Amino acid sequence: MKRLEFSFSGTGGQGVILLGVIMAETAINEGLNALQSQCYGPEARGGASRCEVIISDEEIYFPKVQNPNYVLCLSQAAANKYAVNLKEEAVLILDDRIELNAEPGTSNIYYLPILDTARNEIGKEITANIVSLGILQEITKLFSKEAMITSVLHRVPKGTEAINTAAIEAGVQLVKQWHEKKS
Amino acid sequence: MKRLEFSFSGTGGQGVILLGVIMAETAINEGLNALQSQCYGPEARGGASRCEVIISDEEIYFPKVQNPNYVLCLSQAAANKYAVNLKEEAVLILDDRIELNAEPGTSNIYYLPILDTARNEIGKEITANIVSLGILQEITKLFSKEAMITSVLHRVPKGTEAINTAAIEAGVQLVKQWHEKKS
Amino acid sequence: MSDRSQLVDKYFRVDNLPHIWCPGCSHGIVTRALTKAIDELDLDPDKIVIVSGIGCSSRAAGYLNFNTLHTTHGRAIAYATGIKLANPELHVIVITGDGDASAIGGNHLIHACRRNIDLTVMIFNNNIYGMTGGQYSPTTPHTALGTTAPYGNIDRPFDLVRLVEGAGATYIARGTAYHTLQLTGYMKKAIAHKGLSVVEAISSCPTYYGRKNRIGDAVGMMQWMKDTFVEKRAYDRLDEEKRIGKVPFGEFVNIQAPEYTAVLAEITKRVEGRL
Amino acid sequence: MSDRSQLVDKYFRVDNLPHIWCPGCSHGIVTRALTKAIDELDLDPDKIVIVSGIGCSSRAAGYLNFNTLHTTHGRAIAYATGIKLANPELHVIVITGDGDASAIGGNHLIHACRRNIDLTVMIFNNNIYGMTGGQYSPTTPHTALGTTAPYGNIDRPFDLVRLVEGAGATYIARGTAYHTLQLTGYMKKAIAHKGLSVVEAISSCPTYYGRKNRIGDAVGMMQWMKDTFVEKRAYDRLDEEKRIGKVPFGEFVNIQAPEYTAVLAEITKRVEGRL
Amino acid sequence: MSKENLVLRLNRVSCKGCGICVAFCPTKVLKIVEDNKCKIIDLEKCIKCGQCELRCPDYAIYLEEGTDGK
Amino acid sequence: MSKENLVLRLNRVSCKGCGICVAFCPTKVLKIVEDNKCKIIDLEKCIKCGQCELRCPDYAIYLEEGTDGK
Amino acid sequence: MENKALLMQGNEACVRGALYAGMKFYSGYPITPSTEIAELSAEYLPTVGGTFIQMEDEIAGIAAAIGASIAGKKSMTATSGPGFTLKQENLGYAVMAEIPLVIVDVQRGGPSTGLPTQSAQGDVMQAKWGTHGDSAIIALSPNSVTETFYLTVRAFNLAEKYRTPVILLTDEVIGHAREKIFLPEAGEIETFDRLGPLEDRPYIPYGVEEGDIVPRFAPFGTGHRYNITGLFHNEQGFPSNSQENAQIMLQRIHDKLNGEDIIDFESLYCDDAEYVFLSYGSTSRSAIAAVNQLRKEGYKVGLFRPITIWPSPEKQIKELASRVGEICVAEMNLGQYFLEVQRLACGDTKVSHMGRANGDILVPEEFVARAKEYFNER
Amino acid sequence: MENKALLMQGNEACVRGALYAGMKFYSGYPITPSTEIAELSAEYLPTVGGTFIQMEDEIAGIAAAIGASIAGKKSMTATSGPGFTLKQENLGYAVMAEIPLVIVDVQRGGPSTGLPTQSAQGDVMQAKWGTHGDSAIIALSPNSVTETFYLTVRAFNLAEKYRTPVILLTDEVIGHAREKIFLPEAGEIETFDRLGPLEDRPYIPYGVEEGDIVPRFAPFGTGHRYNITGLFHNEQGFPSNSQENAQIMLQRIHDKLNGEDIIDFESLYCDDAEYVFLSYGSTSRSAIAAVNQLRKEGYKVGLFRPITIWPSPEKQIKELASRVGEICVAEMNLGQYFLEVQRLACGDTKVSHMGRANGDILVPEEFVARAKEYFNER
Ligand SMILES: Cc1ncc(C[n+]2csc(CCOP(=O)(O)OP(=O)(O)O)c2C)c(N)n1
Ligand SMILES: Cc1ncc(C[n+]2csc(CCOP(=O)(O)OP(=O)(O)O)c2C)c(N)n1
Ligand code: SF4
Ligand code: SF4
Ligand code: SF4
Ligand code: SF4
Ligand code: SF4
Ligand code: SF4
Ligand SMILES: [Mg+2]
Ligand SMILES: [Mg+2]
Repeated sequence: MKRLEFSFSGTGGQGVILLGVIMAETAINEGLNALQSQCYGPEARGGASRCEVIISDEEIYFPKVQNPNYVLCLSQAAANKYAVNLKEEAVLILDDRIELNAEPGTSNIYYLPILDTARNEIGKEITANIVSLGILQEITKLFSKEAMITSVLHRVPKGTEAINTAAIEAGVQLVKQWHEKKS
Repeated sequence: MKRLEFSFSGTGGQGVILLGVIMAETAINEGLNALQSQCYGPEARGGASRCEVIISDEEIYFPKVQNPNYVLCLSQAAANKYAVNLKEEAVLILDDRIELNAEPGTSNIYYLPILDTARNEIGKEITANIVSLGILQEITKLFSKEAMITSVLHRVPKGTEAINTAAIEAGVQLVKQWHEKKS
Repeated sequence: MSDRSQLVDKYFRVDNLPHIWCPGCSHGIVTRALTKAIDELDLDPDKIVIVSGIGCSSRAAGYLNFNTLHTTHGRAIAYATGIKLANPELHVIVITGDGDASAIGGNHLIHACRRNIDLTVMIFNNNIYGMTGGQYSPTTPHTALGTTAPYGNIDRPFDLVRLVEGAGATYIARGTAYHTLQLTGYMKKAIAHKGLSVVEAISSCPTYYGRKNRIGDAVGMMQWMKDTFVEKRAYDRLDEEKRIGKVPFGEFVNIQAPEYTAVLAEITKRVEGRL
Repeated sequence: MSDRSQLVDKYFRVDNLPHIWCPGCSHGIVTRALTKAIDELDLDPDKIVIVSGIGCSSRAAGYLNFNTLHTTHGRAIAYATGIKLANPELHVIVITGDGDASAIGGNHLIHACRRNIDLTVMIFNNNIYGMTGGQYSPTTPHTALGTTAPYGNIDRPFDLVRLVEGAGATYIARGTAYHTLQLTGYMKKAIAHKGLSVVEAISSCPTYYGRKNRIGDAVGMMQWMKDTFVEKRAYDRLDEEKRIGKVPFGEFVNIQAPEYTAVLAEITKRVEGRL
Repeated sequence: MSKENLVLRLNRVSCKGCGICVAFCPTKVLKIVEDNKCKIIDLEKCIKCGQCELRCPDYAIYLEEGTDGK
Repeated sequence: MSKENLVLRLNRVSCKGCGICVAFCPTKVLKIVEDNKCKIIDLEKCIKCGQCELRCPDYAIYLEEGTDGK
Repeated sequence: MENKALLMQGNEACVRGALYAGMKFYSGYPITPSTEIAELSAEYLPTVGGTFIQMEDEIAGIAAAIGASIAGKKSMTATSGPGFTLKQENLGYAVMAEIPLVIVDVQRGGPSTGLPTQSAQGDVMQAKWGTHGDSAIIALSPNSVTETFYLTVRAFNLAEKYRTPVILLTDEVIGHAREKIFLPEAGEIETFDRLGPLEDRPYIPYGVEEGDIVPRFAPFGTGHRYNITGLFHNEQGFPSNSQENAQIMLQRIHDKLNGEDIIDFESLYCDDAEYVFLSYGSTSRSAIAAVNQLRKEGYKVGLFRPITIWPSPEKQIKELASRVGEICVAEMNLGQYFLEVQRLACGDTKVSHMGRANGDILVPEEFVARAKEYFNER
Repeated sequence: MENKALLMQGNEACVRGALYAGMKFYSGYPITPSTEIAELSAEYLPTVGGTFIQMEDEIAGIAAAIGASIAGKKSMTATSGPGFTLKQENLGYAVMAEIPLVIVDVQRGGPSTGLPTQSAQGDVMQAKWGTHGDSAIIALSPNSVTETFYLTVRAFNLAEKYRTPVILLTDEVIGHAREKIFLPEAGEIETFDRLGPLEDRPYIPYGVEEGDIVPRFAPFGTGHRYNITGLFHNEQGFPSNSQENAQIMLQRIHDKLNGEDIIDFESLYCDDAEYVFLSYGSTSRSAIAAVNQLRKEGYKVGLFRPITIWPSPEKQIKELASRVGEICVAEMNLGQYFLEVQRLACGDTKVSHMGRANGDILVPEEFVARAKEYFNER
């Protein structure tokens, strides 16, 4: 498996960092290499926050994401900043409240009701990151749903297993529905 | 005039530094070059204190005294430390209370009642440094007594002119008496 | 028509807004209270200098439309001392956090108090290091949680009012972001005071303090201020028992003593031209 | 037969004597008083650590026959904090000067007080920087002369007792080199106290303070202590007027509060082996 | 300054939705709505006390002299 | 420890001649002499109060158990 | 600790390494991007009977750590640029008084408050020259999470073995990245404890036995009452103004860092390389990526990576300079280690620099372009 | 000041130079052997309407001085080793925020508390590298009382002209020696005042006009309300995380110190010398004595003395290296400027070192012996 780069962004409280950590951890559990990092900045207080993941079956040397293969944005501010200058093959996943203000560079775009699903279907907006994980699972098919769930349960508080599992499932479904709608 | 090196030492309160400063200042007033410095150290609190003067009509480069031509010690501790390893031609001037515990290296030694003169004749022990200045004047004949007095009066508090002038004179006399005794 | 209030338009660098503070961070409230105090005193903005250190609170400097100096962590008061001495006609106001003022900057704080130099020190006390993500500060209550106090804070906190009193400050008040009007009042008196004045402005960091310590979010923290802080005179009237869990706010010290730059000016007048 | 008293033989490194202090410097008196206090408490010298900073006073460490640490200027208390935390069974005594403790070291002083960590801080206060030759210190009286205060000191001095009280010290006393017996008594109580104790020992620097300020030589300065310092209870009984020019000495604070290393030990016990 | 001439203004761009104004408005004029920002929901009730302005960390809500085009 | 057994000792090598012991000896036992150091000049008067020992900055004067060979 | 692959942040690996090496004391003051080291020390230390304390500032942070080391505990403090600067005075004290200690500097953008959340390698020269006087220091620079773990262990070992402060000079990229790591079992890698006094002779705190160069250490409270000072001191630890003594003492402190086991480096394809990148820390990862790619394309490039930054691998760099066409020093600063390499290359080969100090990490493409330029112009 | 020969101490000459240059503010903390600078500033400043303040520590000392400079006063602070270390964080701030300031370091024996009353040249590298991040600095080193006066004036001039802190790096020997000096009349030598904002355009605190490299300075309180920060900032002085901006800003701060008038040096008999001593500060006086003697004896020796230590006189040293048989760097340390000279010589000539760090000044005899050895072995 050649190097894959991911960029996850949103606002401070949306848990995109945990999303990246779980993604990387899943990769490692699956015997791959992974590197997760994030952009810090005073703007993190309220502004856009971004997390990067690199996954590869080779050694990962260069530790930064330059040309992400998958870009997921959960907030408008994040999209304004990070959903630009993507490479043509990149897959862009956006919460459906977001309006793109600039050409993203790719046309592989998913508009999915991530926040709504988390809030209304799962009942907790903070599960948006886990919903996203389900989405990524279904889109990338890098790891099995089970592998993802195992990693998630390892990182989330006891007692939240059910809703987190549901969140993953919901994410998977969002992608399926999107594909259905498209096809 | 070639480079002449002086070493003046005593205990903290004896004013050997002022002695050096006045010596250097006289040299400068007389158109020569001079450099004065002192050894600092925690021992200065109570222990031996030393002041160095270099006088020359050429530029003074190396700023330290290595082989003093004239060595004056006002206290036993000072003599123990500084009246040793002198060069043969050096002139050593000691308060007469001092007993040499080691070979000084020179045999040109003056034992003079400097402190006694200051205390009893001038009436103030702290004038020992000015008495010493008179001694140096008479021994070295580098500068005139008047030049020395001018420099002294420039550095001492108003109102002490008379006793300081007397101190210089007393120093001159000590040397004269010593020579008389010797001859 | 701007979409800012007149006060904000007048004293803030509106181009730099929105500020970087988190939603509900009280630092914004306290900063506004300060501009209000300055406005009511009708001071010449060109003669106002704001000096801050490093911290979320210290970022206030960049938003205020005066002569503003954002220095190094803990050293604002020392910089301010130089400015005031160099030009005593300036109103020098220090904006600092609990960490900036009382942890790394504690020494400069007490020495400014000792000297009674005419600076106004506004401590935005949110009981935590906000900027670096929630480590306990010298004002974090004993047993409270912080990222470096995972088992509860071992330290006893400073009572900043007592500290600066012991060090010699001549005007001392404590206000809160909830009791905004009173806070503005103390700030006014502090700025007008000749000598070293300290206003401890109880602020809040919902992001790193409130949630972790189950006091709640922005609203919860304001509610906590409302519930916890009692005006000094009222507090003094409470019985011992009812005081538990309450903290007084108000004016604690307001005395006159020779001010540093004034004493210095006198001596300078005495010796000027002497050499 | 040695030519030192038993006390000196027992607690001093006699090979290093005579010490470097000037004739009549009170630091020697205060240092002896400390050994007397230790002797009366009958402590194991192997378990005593003396930590000092830099200054004439801080040179005391080198003369005392314990575990002695001569650190950097102002930082003795911070070093001492590490030692005490690493081995709470040690008696850690800090010897520091007025400059070392309250100028450059002021921050560590107040924070140790805040934490109430079990250290004993002995401040040899001679109201001047002796080691560097007589510059004014944070305890030099207003208008007194120093080499950096040629026109009289502009600064207001700290009242060290009030400062450390404001910072939270739980045992505070002031003694003088003249009132040696009482001083030893405070030192004993301070060392025995569990928590942060401060003894301000009024010392003297005849070389750089006494003469310059026309208080006199060694004897004059002892006389000044005798005349100026009044036992606290006696002082409290004086009328306002008679207090002028007098300074109280005695015990100012002696309270119990949770001690830092004890609190820490409890938490450690609670979580040890958890991970 | 008479309260008559005061108008309540809300700059929703600046609002970060902290909810402080909502919580401490004595007459429940305000609400945090779907977009996580404050909204004036019952202007009639506003007594122009200014509490919201005093405590808005983002200077998003304030009273201003003028007439409101509501 | 009874005062009977105490002897006053002076180590003149250590003495720096500060004069403190002299000034505060209640019975004028001591004096600074020519060499600028302390000397016991009137031992008879000594009441063995120990004031000198307490305040000698150089630990040069002290009381010790023993008999004095004076 | 189980021996399975973990995802771990660089700063956490540092704390885990410290605990592995026997750290029992941490004192510091928070600063981005090192703060996680404090936070995790606060969490872990009490669980192993150790002590964490947050001090009032960085100066107190290092002072307390030195104090704890004197009382016998393996100690660490961590910081970043501004805090590293504040620690320098007492770092010099630890050098002078020969106190084992580990200081971590997670570098961020400077000078001054600079770019607190971005990465840099701007404290490389400061690590060596930051304190006044002729100090002597060891500094190690990891380029991955795993290496952060191992170099932290090594830092403790060297500190204890040579009675000296050791700097772990990492950076924001490595400190904050999460990567795969396998932690070693207890006992799997060596840890070193300082040598105590010999029983059969009197303890001379700063004396060394024939053939030794490092004095033995008796922690305070163990019955050897001696003096420690930052003044020049004699073998007994007492202040001395003797110039002869000063000469011997300071020279020994410098000489002990000639220890053969101190130098560590990685050499990649250097054997037959014509063009060599010299790079360390996070930047070296871009270099490795580039070198691998260039080799695939047939270019004779290599990478020399000092792991022990100070003392610098003088011999190796000189040897390299004697036989390659160019050494390009790549670092996230305006030219620091570059100067050292220039000095060592001594005109034997061209030494060039590639770097910047604006928070922007060097990318492999830049390395590739640089090397190709060399080969094209040849 | 009357124009006659005076006997003056180096530290006093520094204060007199500062006053000549227009110093109006001094804040510091006493430390041997720099204390006389504070003491004399305390005495003189109020007599010229200036301000002296003794702060609570060295950190506050430099901070207050920067504050005063921001408020428009020419400011100075003085210290020695340990204090110099403590000042480094705020020294970096002054570099970053571009605040004119003179910092005097009267060097003493280090590391740590070291040998407080003895001389050394151990802070030479620290002067350049003591603060974190890629800082840029000017440091000047006088070798006599007279030169102390003139270089202090020059330090103020350069500080104001380039909006930067300037270090006067002197040492105990020069600081404490009293020598003959003739003070210049007022107006006899140039003094430079910082340039204020241009009247005809809006003030951009960190913007430079076409062709300029130093931004103009509006003191606080003069009606230009702007922001100063130690974070990377844009032209308006506001914090900026932009990497492009950071690049431009920091590069300009470094580039401005390429000013032609910054480098200063003395070259003695270097024209035809085969063997050259490179020495500065007090040590160079021994070198001059030795070189004069050696020349009398017919040896082709020379002395190169950097007066501007940092930035180093690169061009001149390189040129020298290209034509002499050996450069012997003589300094009171274990080899600091030596490294810089080695680097610059770039293998063109042998660079050797002569030095120690035990308080013992190098004597002319040592220089003579060293040179003769060279000529004998040739
Ligand atoms: C010398 C130095 N040490 C540490 C830091 C990191 N730091 C920045 S702000 C801060 C604490 C801020 O806390 P506080 O002053 O209470 O302000 P708040 O963010 O809570 O408003 C710290 C530790 C720094 N910038 N510089
Ligand atoms: C960092 C640092 N700053 C300054 C000094 C110089 N210095 C040494 S001791 C001292 C003051 C000592 O005064 P104090 O603590 O009152 O002790 P005293 O000598 O009066 O007993 C100073 C300023 C130093 N050694 N280190
Ligand atoms: S971290 Fe805390 S103090 Fe900082 S802006 Fe956010 S809420 Fe305010
Ligand atoms: S200088 Fe003062 S404090 Fe220092 S030893 Fe002398 S008398 Fe004592
Ligand atoms: S002015 Fe008063 S009543 Fe009106 S919205 Fe604000 S808080 Fe509510
Ligand atoms: S207080 Fe201000 S920021 Fe908070 S919800 Fe109300 S208007 Fe919005
Ligand atoms: S013991 Fe008392 S009486 Fe005797 S000499 Fe000493 S002070 Fe005087
Ligand atoms: S007190 Fe001690 S040092 Fe002073 S004179 Fe008496 S014996 Fe001598
Ligand atoms: Mg805070
Ligand atoms: Mg003192």
